[in-house]
Amino acid sequence: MRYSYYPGCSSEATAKANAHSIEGVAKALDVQLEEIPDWNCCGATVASGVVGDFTQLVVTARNLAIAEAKGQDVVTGCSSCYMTLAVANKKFKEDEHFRTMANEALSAAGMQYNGTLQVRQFLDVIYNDVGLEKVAQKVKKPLKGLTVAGYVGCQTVRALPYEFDDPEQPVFMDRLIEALGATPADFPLRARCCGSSSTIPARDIVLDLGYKLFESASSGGAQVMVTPCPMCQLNLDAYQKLVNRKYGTSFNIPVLFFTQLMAVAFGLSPEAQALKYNIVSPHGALLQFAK
Amino acid sequence: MEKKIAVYICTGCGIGDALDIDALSKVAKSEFKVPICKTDGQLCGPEGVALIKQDIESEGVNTVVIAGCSARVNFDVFKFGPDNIVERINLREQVIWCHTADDEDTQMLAEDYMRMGLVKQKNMYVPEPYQVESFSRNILVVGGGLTGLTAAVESAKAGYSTILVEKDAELGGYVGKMYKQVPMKPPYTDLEENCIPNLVKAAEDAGVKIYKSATVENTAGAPGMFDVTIKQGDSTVQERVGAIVLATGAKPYEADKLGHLGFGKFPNVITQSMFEEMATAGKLEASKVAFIQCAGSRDQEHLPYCSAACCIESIKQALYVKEKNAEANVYVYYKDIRSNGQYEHFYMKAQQEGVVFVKGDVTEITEEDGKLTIEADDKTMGTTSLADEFDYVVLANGMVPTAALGDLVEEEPAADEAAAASDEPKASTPPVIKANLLNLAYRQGPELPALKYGFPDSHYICFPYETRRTGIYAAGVVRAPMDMLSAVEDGAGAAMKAVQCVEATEMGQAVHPRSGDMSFPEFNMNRCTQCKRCTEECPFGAINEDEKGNPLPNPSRCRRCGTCMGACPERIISFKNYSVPMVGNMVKTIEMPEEDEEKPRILIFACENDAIPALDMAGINRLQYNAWVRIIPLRCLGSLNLVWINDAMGGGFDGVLLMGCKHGDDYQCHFMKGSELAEIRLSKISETLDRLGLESERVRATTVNIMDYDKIPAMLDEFAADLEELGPNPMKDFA
Amino acid sequence: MEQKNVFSEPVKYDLTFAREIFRLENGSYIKQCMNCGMCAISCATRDVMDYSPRQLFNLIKLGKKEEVLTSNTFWSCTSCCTCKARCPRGIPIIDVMHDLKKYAIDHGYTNYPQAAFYKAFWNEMSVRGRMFEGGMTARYFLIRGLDEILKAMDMKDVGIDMLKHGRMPLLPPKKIRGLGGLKKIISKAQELDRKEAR
Amino acid sequence: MANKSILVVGGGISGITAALEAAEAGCEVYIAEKNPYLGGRVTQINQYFPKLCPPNCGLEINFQRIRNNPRINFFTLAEVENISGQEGNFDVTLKINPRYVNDNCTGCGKCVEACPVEVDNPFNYGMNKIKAIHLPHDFAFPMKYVIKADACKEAGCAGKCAEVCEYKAIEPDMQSKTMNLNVGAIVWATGWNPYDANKLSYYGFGRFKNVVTNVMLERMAAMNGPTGGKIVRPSDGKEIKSIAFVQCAGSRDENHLKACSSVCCLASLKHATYVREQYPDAEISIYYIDIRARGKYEDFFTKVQEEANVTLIKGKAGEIEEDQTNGQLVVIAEDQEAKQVTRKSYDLVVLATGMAPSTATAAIPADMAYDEDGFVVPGAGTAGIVVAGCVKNPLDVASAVRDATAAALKAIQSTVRGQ
Repeated sequence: MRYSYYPGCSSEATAKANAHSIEGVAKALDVQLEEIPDWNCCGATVASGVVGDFTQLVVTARNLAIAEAKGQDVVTGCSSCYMTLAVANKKFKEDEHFRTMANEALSAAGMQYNGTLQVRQFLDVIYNDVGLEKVAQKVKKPLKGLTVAGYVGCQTVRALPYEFDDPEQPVFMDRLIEALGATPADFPLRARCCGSSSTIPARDIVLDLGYKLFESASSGGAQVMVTPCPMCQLNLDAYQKLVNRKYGTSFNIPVLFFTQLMAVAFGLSPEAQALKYNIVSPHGALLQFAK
Repeated sequence: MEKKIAVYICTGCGIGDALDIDALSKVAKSEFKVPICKTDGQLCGPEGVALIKQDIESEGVNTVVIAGCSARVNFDVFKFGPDNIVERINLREQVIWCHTADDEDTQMLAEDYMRMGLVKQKNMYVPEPYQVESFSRNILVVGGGLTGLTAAVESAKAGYSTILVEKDAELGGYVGKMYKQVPMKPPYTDLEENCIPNLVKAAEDAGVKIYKSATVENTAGAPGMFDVTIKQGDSTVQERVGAIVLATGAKPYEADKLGHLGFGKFPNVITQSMFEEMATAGKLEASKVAFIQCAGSRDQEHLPYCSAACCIESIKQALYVKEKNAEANVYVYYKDIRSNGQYEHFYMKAQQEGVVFVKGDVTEITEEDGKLTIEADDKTMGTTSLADEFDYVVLANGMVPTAALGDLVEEEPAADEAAAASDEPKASTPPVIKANLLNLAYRQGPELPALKYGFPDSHYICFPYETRRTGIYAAGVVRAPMDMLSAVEDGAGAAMKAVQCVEATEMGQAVHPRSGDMSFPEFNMNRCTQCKRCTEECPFGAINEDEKGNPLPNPSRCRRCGTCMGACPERIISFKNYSVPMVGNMVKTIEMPEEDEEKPRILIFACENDAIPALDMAGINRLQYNAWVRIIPLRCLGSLNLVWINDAMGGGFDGVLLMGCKHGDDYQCHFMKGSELAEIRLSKISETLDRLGLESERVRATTVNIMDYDKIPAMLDEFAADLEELGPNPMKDFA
Repeated sequence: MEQKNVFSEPVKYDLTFAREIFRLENGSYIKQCMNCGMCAISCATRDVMDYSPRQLFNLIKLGKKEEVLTSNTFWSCTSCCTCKARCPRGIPIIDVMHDLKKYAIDHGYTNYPQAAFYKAFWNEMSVRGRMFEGGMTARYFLIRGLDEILKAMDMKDVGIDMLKHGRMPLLPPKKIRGLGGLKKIISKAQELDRKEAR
Repeated sequence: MANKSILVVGGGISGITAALEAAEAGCEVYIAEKNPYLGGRVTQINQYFPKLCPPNCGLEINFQRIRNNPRINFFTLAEVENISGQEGNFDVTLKINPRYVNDNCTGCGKCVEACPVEVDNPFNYGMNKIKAIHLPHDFAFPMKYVIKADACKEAGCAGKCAEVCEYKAIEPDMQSKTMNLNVGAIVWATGWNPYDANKLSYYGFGRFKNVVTNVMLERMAAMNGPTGGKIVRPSDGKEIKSIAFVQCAGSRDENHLKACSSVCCLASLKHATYVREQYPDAEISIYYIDIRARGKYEDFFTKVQEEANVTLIKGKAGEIEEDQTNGQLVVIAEDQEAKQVTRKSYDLVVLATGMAPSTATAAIPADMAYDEDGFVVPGAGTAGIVVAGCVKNPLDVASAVRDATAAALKAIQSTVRGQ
């Protein structure tokens, strides 16, 4: 299984744990990820607010244009990158007028994209291409007794609603948690927004939404929360302290990338587990598994 | 032909265990001297049926009495051809399943039912179908608009000669004058070219005989033999037709009454049809137009109903404006957008084209320099909104059926004798409006009776083409407010009913709801007293009168409910297989225990459409009730003749209960007024009963619908308890 | 939650502004709103929005330009896609919100801190082809002024945590090799975009 | 050679009507119905709007018409497998699925007492249990029992019912069979399915016990339904003090059913009358976008507003939350006239799910055209196959009957043209 890999900007900074754990898990599952050469920032959901959708999508599509030479599905571990890449891709496939215009813009740098690729999330690859059976086979330390809130977040399932799973109450993350031997927490807000893009300019939004998520997860008995999204992870991990301060709560829920949890269950190296990057310490909760 | 009777008693399903079959057989063999009486363990099984068939073939049996399950089941198993009478005695659902097994009273009940069944078959004969003379298969369609043209084309395509009468010089009606029409097919987003020219051509191609600038001056006769006088200019033509479709359409609601919306005050406040005219004439020049929905409709002071078509018609007209001038500003003020079904796509299309929809009540319209301003409450913003500089304000002014345009037929002044009895309660009769559409030569008025708001619609959800004038079917917007898509279907549907009426009439059969029934009422005119009750009470206007007040029956208009039979005080009306003596003898054959036996008897007349199935259901659910009751099914309670009650009370019955359908505004009687008429008749004898020293509470009417089966045991047992309190019928010992 | 009361006086319908908005990339979708209100409930930030998306669309149709552009609705949008996934009329609401953000920035309505954040993000991204969060944050505070930094002092803890856990590199990533090409693409795209809008 | 016979596929109200109208005009008609009984979805309706009368009443009349008409033959448990030929001369292959009960069945019901296997009752949308051998419902026509054989197999029952049946009516080994018909025209009237409420995950159907659908409420209100006609909370059987109706649950929705389903507004207004009759003081709310009581149905809307004291809230219900401690549901909506987002608590929430045409999931085995929601495009595709009722448009009962009557005439035309 070979894919073109789009790491996204956060992989080099706030979400190193994501990059490392994806790398480790991919290797363990015989998934080859080839980084797209000289990839550029996708613009997330922000750039279009400044330069408009079209420019943003073209900027994003530069990455697809580069990847098209290999003809492999493009995989990303970031939900925001996924959204921009997948939406751009869909436009190229379905909207002829857009394709013509966008290629005109790309041609300014001698590029073009014909819409031949698929854009995928790493989670999708694990769930649908690798399969949970193989995942379960790789588990060396079943996470027995660990209750995990599978926080899918917003864009993962709603970038292209219904194409992957139910956009409101997705189930794949819980199935994956089960495959690792852990117990999924009852967590109705599993696909609600954490407010990430407001972190800097409107922090209260983030704290309020974060509070609701922690409240829901902890009343579902969660000891750990996992997510596929670098923004969610950052928000919920780094700002948990501020949530506690604002609401007078004492949440202490480690927030991991789901690939980190996989790395733990697979018994991979500490580099792949990448737990040192976690601000809310996961060591207590994972003591018996992370050796 | 002489009857050769055979009785077959089924002992299956527990009947054999619950009843003394020998004793039951004895009733047939000894009391009634029935030559053949056999029992079988499963009469509906192949062997049981073979047994009956063999007797028919080798023994010449032509009257088969089957005592077993309800006639509602195994109907197909016990079919032995049209020449043989089959009578079913319900020992299962109405005896053993709802009464104690192996019990004296249950046994008496079963034996009585055996007697009643045998008496019934004795009093019935195979009906001979009524044949119309100079029968016509032609279909007449009155009204040459969208619905009428459709009805004409569709019936012609089915192979029937069709005649179309249109009052205007051109075919097409309201739709014919439209610039374009709403979409009639997926994706339901695009304006379509007016379909009328193609439809007119189709009518011509199909050989429809068309009278233009013509009206129907008189319609006499009955299905299969309607004689229609068509007036065209100064000349008149006679056509004989088999059935009629009324498709005279609707008129826009009078805009003069919409002064509060500026009509009449400001010249640029116009109606939907005026706007249509403008578009057709190519004179649509506007950069800002508002449409006001429910102008008159959904308004208790104007038209309380919704006119159904206006929302999508306004959407269409809004698109006219946009088609002509994409930059034009178009607003639609609405209460609810009713783009039902796939017309949701049409609504969205208009929005995509930039038409702005405002949910709000228009509070004021003013004018300055020929430009109009609208003030409204914007409900989705919770604010008062103003919009000005309108070139036109178009009122979606709804529709009024042509059947509603005219004066009400006044009740004719009561004749001298009848005047004396005028304080007697009378069934309400549906209004007939002199709308000058069909000019029926019917005793009960010249047009189809109106339901509500003048629409001659059906009252039945399951039977939208139910009509109170057999063979005449209303279709399109004269029948009910509807959009074009519905009107087209409605035209075809009404044509189907007309075609069917012709076919059924030719076979001498009734149409819905007693479809296929060949019996019809016969009048023994020697004893008629010209009381006119039959002509007044017939729900279908089937009976005309001569000058002396003698009834003139029209059997092909008849729906065979028997209301006339029930109404007749002289008992001169009977059907071959349903008559006053038949039921009367059934009542009389019931064994009446002596008073000291303390076995009351309660007679029940039950409507066979709802009450009888409900009684069966009570049995199927094994609900138990007293075994004093003796149930006689009636075609409709309207056929209840008071003499039966006289017979019952005189014969010692402790009480009589009528079980009929719900009446009132939402009546459920399949013959309109049957249960209501029965109750009125009952009220007339209560005084007599009291005078005889018989408490009138002994005779009661109740309404039962088919789902009331859970309530039936209590209903019957409470009545029995009430009667017990009253004590036995004092007439018992005289009987 | 009580929504913002719109107007006490009669409001005059004027479609001039609406037509301008309809011409934005996703603006024409606004036209097909049927006022169901699903968006108002779906929104993650509905508690802070002054107008629900539906109300905002109505304001646009009413011609209330000032009210629209000074509202916090589109700036509060976190692009969580819930409204877009649910809208029964298929309106890509978050994309409309992006259009409105752009329109507001283009027309100088930049009082909300989000506007500064958006600009900072784009500027940081377009100078090296990749995002450097440190640089973006610096740009943000440069635009917003010192006040904001003071208000954000309790962020200090967060910053220290992130530094401690190796999640806040102080040096930016390298520029991408194809930065020149990317810039050309951007300017060409913007040129085409402007042409298309006309 | 002309073939005057007509096959009607679907024995619901549309199919029965088309069949009867054609048969009463003299045609030979066959009805093929996939259920073990005729009547279709209307058999599951408690009352019709606007008259509030029981559908079984009209069905009884129609069954009476079928009983009395020698020109109608019907097959239950029948599906059309193949259609070949053309207008005037179609060869149709029907597959008759096994009932496991033969014509000897007298309907006595002894088998039910003996049957040890319980299954979810499909007639009541699984809200109660019935035996594996059962009468599909009280009014089942024909009144013959049927066996859910896979449940017997699963339970390992070898046929206790067969042992007690005195009439040898039970055939556990009954096989499906095929039969061929030659007909002049086909009326396709396979009706609709309620839209799958599980797809509306924001309303919690399937997760919250007290969120039900309109078709389920219809059964709850029916005297012969799972609760004996009492509208109560499924979670605890308690009486209700408040109820919310959520309109357009799936309809008028580009993500679900794009069209309006036409009947749901009136159905919910009708349901309000059910609730009001049982609970004079209950709070009844209807969350709506537009109330679509077209034509004379407006009277019903007016009447319900006046008599049933219903609160109409302009604003589609956005989300439903459940209080896990007591099963109470919170409906969150934008009350547009009040200009606020409201969170109101209810005992029971009814989703007014709409009509998905049956042809969206089971296409006609012939060349036909469909619109984007799966409704059949009338007048396109194979000539001689006429569509009727809700496979064509979302229709209320009266309109479906009208449509079916029209379809009968078109089918007759096909037999005439085929001559």
